[in-house]
Amino acid sequence: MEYRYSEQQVMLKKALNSLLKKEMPFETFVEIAETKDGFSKDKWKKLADNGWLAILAQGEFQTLEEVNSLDLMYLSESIGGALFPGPFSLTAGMIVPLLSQLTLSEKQNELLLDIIAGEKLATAILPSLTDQGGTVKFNWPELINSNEEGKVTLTGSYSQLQFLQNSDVVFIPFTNNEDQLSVAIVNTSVNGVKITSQKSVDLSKPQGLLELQNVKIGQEDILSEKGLENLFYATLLTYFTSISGEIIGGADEVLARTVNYVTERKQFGVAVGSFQAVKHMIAEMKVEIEKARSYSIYINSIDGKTDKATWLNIISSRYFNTNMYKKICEDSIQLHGGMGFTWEESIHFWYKASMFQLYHLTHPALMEAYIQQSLLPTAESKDLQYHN
Amino acid sequence: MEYRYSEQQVMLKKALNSLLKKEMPFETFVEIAETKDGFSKDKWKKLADNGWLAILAQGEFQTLEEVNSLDLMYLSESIGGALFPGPFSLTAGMIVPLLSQLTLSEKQNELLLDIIAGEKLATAILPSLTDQGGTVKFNWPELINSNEEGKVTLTGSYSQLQFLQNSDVVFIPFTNNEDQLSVAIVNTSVNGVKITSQKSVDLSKPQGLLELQNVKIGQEDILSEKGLENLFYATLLTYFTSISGEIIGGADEVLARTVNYVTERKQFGVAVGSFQAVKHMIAEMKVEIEKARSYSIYINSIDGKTDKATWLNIISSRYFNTNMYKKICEDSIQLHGGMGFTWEESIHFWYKASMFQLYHLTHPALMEAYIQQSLLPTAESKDLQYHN
Amino acid sequence: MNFTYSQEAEEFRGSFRSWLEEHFPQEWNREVTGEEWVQRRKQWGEMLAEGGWVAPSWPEEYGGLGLSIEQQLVYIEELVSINAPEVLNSNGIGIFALTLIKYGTEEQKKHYLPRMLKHEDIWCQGFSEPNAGSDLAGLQTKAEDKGDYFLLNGQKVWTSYAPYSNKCYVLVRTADSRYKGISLMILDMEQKGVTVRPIKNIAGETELAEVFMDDAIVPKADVVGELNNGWEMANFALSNERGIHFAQRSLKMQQEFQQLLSLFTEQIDLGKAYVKGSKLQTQLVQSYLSCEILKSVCLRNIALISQGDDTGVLPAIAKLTWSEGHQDLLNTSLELLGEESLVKGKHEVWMEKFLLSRAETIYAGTTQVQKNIIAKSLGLPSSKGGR
Amino acid sequence: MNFTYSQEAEEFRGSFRSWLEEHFPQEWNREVTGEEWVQRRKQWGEMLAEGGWVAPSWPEEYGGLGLSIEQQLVYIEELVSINAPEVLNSNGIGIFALTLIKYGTEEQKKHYLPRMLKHEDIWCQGFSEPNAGSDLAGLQTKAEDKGDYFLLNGQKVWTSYAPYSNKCYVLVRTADSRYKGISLMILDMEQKGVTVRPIKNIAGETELAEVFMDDAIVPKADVVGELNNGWEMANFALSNERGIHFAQRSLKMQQEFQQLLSLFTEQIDLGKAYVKGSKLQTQLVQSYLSCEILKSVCLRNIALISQGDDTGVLPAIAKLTWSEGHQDLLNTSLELLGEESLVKGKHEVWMEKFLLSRAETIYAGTTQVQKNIIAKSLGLPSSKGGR
Repeated sequence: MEYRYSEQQVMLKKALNSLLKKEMPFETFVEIAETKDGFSKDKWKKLADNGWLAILAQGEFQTLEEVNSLDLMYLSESIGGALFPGPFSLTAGMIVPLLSQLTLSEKQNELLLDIIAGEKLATAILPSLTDQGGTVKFNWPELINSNEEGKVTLTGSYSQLQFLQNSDVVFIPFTNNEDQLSVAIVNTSVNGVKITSQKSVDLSKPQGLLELQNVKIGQEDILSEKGLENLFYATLLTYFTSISGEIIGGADEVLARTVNYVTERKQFGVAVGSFQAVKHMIAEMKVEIEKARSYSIYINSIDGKTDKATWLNIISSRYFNTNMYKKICEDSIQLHGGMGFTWEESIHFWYKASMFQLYHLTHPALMEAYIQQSLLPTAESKDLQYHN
Repeated sequence: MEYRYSEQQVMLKKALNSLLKKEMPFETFVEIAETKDGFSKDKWKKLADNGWLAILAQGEFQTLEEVNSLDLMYLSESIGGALFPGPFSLTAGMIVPLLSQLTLSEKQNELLLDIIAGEKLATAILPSLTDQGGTVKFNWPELINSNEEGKVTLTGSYSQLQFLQNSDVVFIPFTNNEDQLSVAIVNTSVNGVKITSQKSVDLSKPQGLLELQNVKIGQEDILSEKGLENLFYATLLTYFTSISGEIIGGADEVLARTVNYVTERKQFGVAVGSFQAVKHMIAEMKVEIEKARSYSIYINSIDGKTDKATWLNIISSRYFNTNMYKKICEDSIQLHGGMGFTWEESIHFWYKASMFQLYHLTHPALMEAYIQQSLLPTAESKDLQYHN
Repeated sequence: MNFTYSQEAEEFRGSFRSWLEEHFPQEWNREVTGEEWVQRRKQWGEMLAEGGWVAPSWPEEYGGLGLSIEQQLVYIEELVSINAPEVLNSNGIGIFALTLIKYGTEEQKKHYLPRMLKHEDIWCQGFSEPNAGSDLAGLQTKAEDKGDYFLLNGQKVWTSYAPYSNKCYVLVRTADSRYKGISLMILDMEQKGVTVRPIKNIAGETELAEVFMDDAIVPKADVVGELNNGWEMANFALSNERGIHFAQRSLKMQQEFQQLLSLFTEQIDLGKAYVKGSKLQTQLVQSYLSCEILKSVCLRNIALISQGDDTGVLPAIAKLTWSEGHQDLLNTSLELLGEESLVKGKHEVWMEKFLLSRAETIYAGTTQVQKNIIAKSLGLPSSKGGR
Repeated sequence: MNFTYSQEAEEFRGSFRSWLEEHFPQEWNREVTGEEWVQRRKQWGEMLAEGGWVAPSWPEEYGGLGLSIEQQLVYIEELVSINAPEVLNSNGIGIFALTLIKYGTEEQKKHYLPRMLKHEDIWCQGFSEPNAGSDLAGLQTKAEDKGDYFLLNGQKVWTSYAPYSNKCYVLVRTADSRYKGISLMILDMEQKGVTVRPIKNIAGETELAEVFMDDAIVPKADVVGELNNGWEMANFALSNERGIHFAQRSLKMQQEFQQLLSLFTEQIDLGKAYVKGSKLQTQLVQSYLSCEILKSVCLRNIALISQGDDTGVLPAIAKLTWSEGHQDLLNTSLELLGEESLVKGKHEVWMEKFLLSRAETIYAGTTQVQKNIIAKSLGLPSSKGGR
C-alpha cells in the first residue's frame, strides 16, 4: 500500500501550478469570466503549449508513460482550484484520449493535433443519466438522422453544451441504422448549424444551445469503428474522474480562502475564527473534503475493477462530491458573513461552479436512484450493464 | 387572536402537575418501569380519582364544559414530561370520549364508569397508516370473524398492543358482513384469549401480543351503532393530539434536564454549557421544540377545518413531532457525555419513549408518503378521504 | 388560544381590499426587474400615500393608519395576495419612522415624516460597517462635534437602496464607550462629503452599496434623541421589524410554495423522471412543513404582541425557521429544474431568488447570533460572535 | 497511490486463514450474550495465545507476531470475516502492552506480558473520571508517595470490563501541574482498597463500571515509566488505537451493511410498504456511501502509517465518519423494522446495537473534541470542550 504521489506526479503538479499561477491568477479569471464570456483562446493555448491537453493521449500522441486517470484527477484539482475557464476535463479527459485510440484519417489526425495544440476547440455531446422505464442508466440524447447516399443528415437541438460558442467543432454521437454508435464531427461554421449562447450562472463554464437543421455530414467526418461505444464510455469514466478533481480542488481552494478570511477578520475584538461555532463549521468542511478525496482516490486506485462496480463507484463518489462541493461553498458564504454575499468576495464563483457540477449529465436524484437500484436490484434492472 | 391559556386551563394544569409531583416523582416512575413492568394500578387509580380520565367525556359523563382536544394536549404535556406509565392518552383521549358519545347498555355504561374510575383498564386496537395499492391511508387490522346465531367469533392475533397485559378489556374493531365497522368488547380473561407480554424498549408503555382463538362475543358486547366509524376516527384525532402533547412535554423535560446538566457540569474548569458548540446545540433543541409547540397548537386551534385538511395537519405535525422528539433525546444524550449513555442518567427513558412514538400506528416513511400524496395527488388518491 | 381575526381586523380588510381593487394597476402582473422595478416600488409608495394607506403602523396624527398588529397582518395579507411590490421607502416607514416618532423632536417629525410618506425623501439605513456587522456596537464611523454640526468620517456597508436614497439614518461614534458612545443622526446623502459605491451582490445586482463619509456634515438639529443614546434607539428600531416582518416573509413563502407545487406538476408533465425520485419528494414534504410551521410561529408571535405580552425568543425562532426553510425551498426549485436552473430563460427567477436567499441566514442577525440569543434565554452563559 | 496488499501481507493471510479454518469453533456461529459472551471472548483469547496468534502488533521477542500494519489489517480482515469475537484482553494487548514495551522496565515486561497473552491477567483501563472525560488532564485520583508504595484515592468511570479484570493501568495525579503531574501505574484490582461498581448502560447491560480507590496500594515497582510522565504515555497508548482500530470498525460496518441489505430485501418480501418509501431508500444510499468512504479513509490512514508518514487529522476524520455513519446505519435498521424494532424477538439485536451506538460519538474523543482537533490543525485558534 502506498499513499503518496510519485516523483513524476509531483513534478507535473508543480509545473501545472506554476503555469496557472502565472497565466490564471484570480484577477485574470475574473476578467475572463466577466468580460470574455468565460473563455480566452490565448490562455487556452498557453495550457496547450505546455502539453497539458495531451496528458492522457494514447498511441502515437502519447507524451508521458504511466499516466492514468488518477494523475489527471490530481492535476484537475489545480484546474478546479483556479477555476480555469476552459474545457480542460472534456478535452484532456475525454476527447483527446478517445480520438487518440481510434484509427483516424489524415484530416481527423490533423484535427486532433489542432485540438492538442489549442488551435481548435472542440466540445461534445455526452450521454446523460436518465430513467428509462424504471431503470436509471446512461442514455444518448436523441438526434434525428438519416443516412442517404453515404451522407448522414442530422436535425435536432441540444441545450447547454459546454463551451459551444467557443468551439470549432462538435462531436455528436448518434445511433446509425444498425443500432451502432457513430460520432459525427461537425464543424460549427457549416450551413444548418445554429449556435446560441446561453447565459450560465457558472461563469467558468459557458454554455450554448446547438440547433441542427438538416446538417449533412460526409463519411469522412464520421467515426464509426467497432468498439467505439465502449471506448466512449471508458473515456467518459476518465472525464468524470477529471471533474471530480476539479470539484475537490475547488472545494480545497474555498476552504483555504475561508480559513484565511476568518483568521484575518475580527468581531468583538477577536478573530471570527476563534468562535467555536465557526471553528466547528470549518472542521466539518475539512472532514467532507477529505472524505471526498479519500473516496475518489481509492476508487481510482483499486485493482480488479469490474465494469458494473466501476460505474457504481464513479456515480457514488460523484453523488457525494457534487453535494459536498455545493455545501462547502454555502458554508463558506455563511462564514464570510455579509461579504460572502457580494460579487466582490470571490466565493460565489466556485459556488456557481458547484451548481454546474451538481446537475451536469447526472442529476443528484437520478444518481441516488442509480445507487439504490445497484444495491437493491429489481428484476428489470438486475442484469443490466448500467450504461447500455 | 389570543395566545394564552384560559384561567380554567391554567388551573387544571396546576392541579395535574401537583398530582404528578406527589404521585409520580421520577423515582416512582423508575421503580414502576423497572420492577412493575410499566404499570401501577394504584397510581392509575390516583389519576382516575381526580377525574382526569373523564376530561373529554361527553353527555352525562361530562365533568367540565368547554374542554377540547387542545386542553387535553396541554395536560398531556405534563403526562409526557413525567412519563406517566399508563394509557392516559388512549383512555382520556380516545376510549372515554368514544364510549360516552355512544348509546350504551347498562352493562356497557358500568364498564365506562369503571374505566373512568380507574377500576378497570381498557386497551384498544386502532387503525394504522398503511399503503393500500399505492395510496397511503388508515386501515383496520384484519381479524377473521364470523357471525353465527347472533354471536360473533373472532380469530386472529395482534402484536404490540399497549398495556394489554394490564388490561381488563380490549376494544376490537372489526368489519361485519355489511362492511360496516363494529367494535367488540372483549374481556381479557375469557376463553380463547391469550395474552403474552412483549418486552418493549419503552418502559413507560408496556406492550403485549393478543391472540384470539374462536372467541365468541355476544351481541351485548358489540358496539355497532350508525356513525361509529366516523366517531372512532374523530376520537382517533383527539388521541393523536394527546400523544402530541406527551411528545412536546417529554421533549421539554429533556431540554430542562439538559440545560441543568450542562450548567452544573464542569470541564476544563468551566461549565460545559459555556462552550459555544454546546450552547448552539441547546438553542437548536429549543427551536425545534417551539416549532413543534407552535404548529401543534395552531392546527388544534384553527377554525373551519375540513376533514381532509385536518388529517393532513395531524399527520404533518405528528411527522414533525416524532422526529423532533427522537432528535432532542439524541442531542441530550450527546450533551450528557458519558453519563447520557448510562441507565443511571435518566434521558434514555424519554429516548425510548420517543422511539415508541416514532413508529406507533404511523411509520415515518408512510407519514411522509401521506403528505406527499396530499400535496401532489395522483389520479388514484386525489379524491379519497384519507382514512377510509 | 385563538387564531381568528378580530372584527376590526376583518372590517379593515374589507375597506383596504376595495381600495386595492380599484387602484392596484392590473398591468403590474407583468414582472419587471432592475431600474423599472425600483421605479415601480416608488410609484406604488406614492399611490398608497396618496390614498392614505402607506404607513399602517404609524399613529394617525402623523399620517399613519394607526393599525393594531392584527390589522397590520391583514394589511400585509392583502398586499401579498395581489403580489404588490414593497414600497420603496419601506425601510424608512417601517423602521426609522417609529424611532423618530418616539425619540425625535417635533421639528424633526414635522419636517421628515410627511416627506417620507410621500416618497419625497427616500431613506436608507446606515448601521453596518466593514468591521461591525454581527458586532454592531463595534462601529467606528466617527462624528466630531464642530459646534453647530458634526463632522462624519467613516464607512457604512450593506446599505440597501443607498443609490436611490437621499437620506440616511446613521449610527455614529460620539464617545469611546462601546455602547454609550453611539449616536443616531440623520445624514443628508446629497452632499459633497458622501460617496455611494454600489456593491454587486451574488446575483449580480446592485441594490446594496457602501457609503463613504469624508467630512460629511450633520447639523445638530439632525441628531435624533439624546447624544450617545444611539444603541438604545438602534435596538428599538430593529425590534420594530420583528413582528409583522416575519409574517410578511411567511406569507411570501407560502405563495412560493404554491409556485413550487406548480413547478413540480409541470416537471412531472414534462416527463422529468428525477422529480419522482426519493430526494425531491422528501424535500417537498420538508418545505411544506417549513411553511406551515413558520406560519404557526408567526401567528403565535403576533398574537403575543397583540395581547401586549413579551414574545421572548420567538422572533429568533421565526428568523431561523424562515431563513433556513426558505433557502431549502428555493434549493428544491433548483433541483426540480436541474441543469435548466443554470441558464437564463423561462425559469430564471428561481436561481435569482435562490442566490439572494443565501444572505437570509446572514443579515438581521446571523444564524449563529440567533442561537446565541436563544441559549442565553435558557440561562446559559452569554456568548458572542460566530457565523 | 496503491491500495493493494504487499506479498508478505498476502502470505500472512494464507497461514493465518489455515490456522483459523482448523481452530475456530464452528458452533460459535450461534450468537450468545451476557456472561456467556464474556467467557467466549476469554476462551478465544486463550486459544489464539496458545497458537501464538494473539498479539499481532507486539514484537516477536515478547511473544507477538511483529506484524506490519498491512499484515495487521489482514489479521483483522480474517477475524471479521469469520465473525470471531474480540479477545477479552484486547484492551491490554492492543493498548497498554505497547506502552509497557516502550516505557516499562524489563521486570515489568517479563512479568506482565506473558500473563496478559495467556489471559491469566485481564486488564482494564483506568483513565476517565467523573470530572475528567473529554478533559482527561483534569483527573483527580490522587497517588500519595508512601515510601515503598503509592496510596491511591479517587474514582474512575467508564471502565470497560472492570468486573472481569484483575489488573488496571491507571492514570493518577502525583503532582499539581496539569500535564506534568500525571503518572501511569499498574493497579492490582484484587485488593481491599479497590471497589468495582458495575454501571448499567443505556441498553441495560453492565460491561462498564466505576472503580473506587480507597487507600488502594500500588508498589513502586508497578509505576510505569518515569513519574509525572503519564500524560505522554497516555497519549502514546491512545494513539495505538487509531490505525487498525478504525479499520476494524470499518470492516464490521461493511458486514452490518450487508446485513442491512438482507433486512431490506426481507422486509420488502414481507410486504412492508414503507420500505419502498423515499425516506428509507435515501437512507440506504447514505449508509452505503458512509461504508465506502470510511473504508477509503481507513485504507488511506493505514497506507500512511505503513510508509511511516504522519496521518494528520485522518484519525479524527475516521472517528467522525465511523461514529456518525454507524449510528445512521443502525437507525436505518430500526426504520426498516418499524414498530417491531421496539420489542424483543427475532431482530432484537438491531435495537441493542443501535442503543449502544449512541456512545460512539462520545467515547474516545467526542464529536466536538474531534472538531476542535481538526480546526486547530487548520491553524485556527485552539479551543477546548464541547460535546
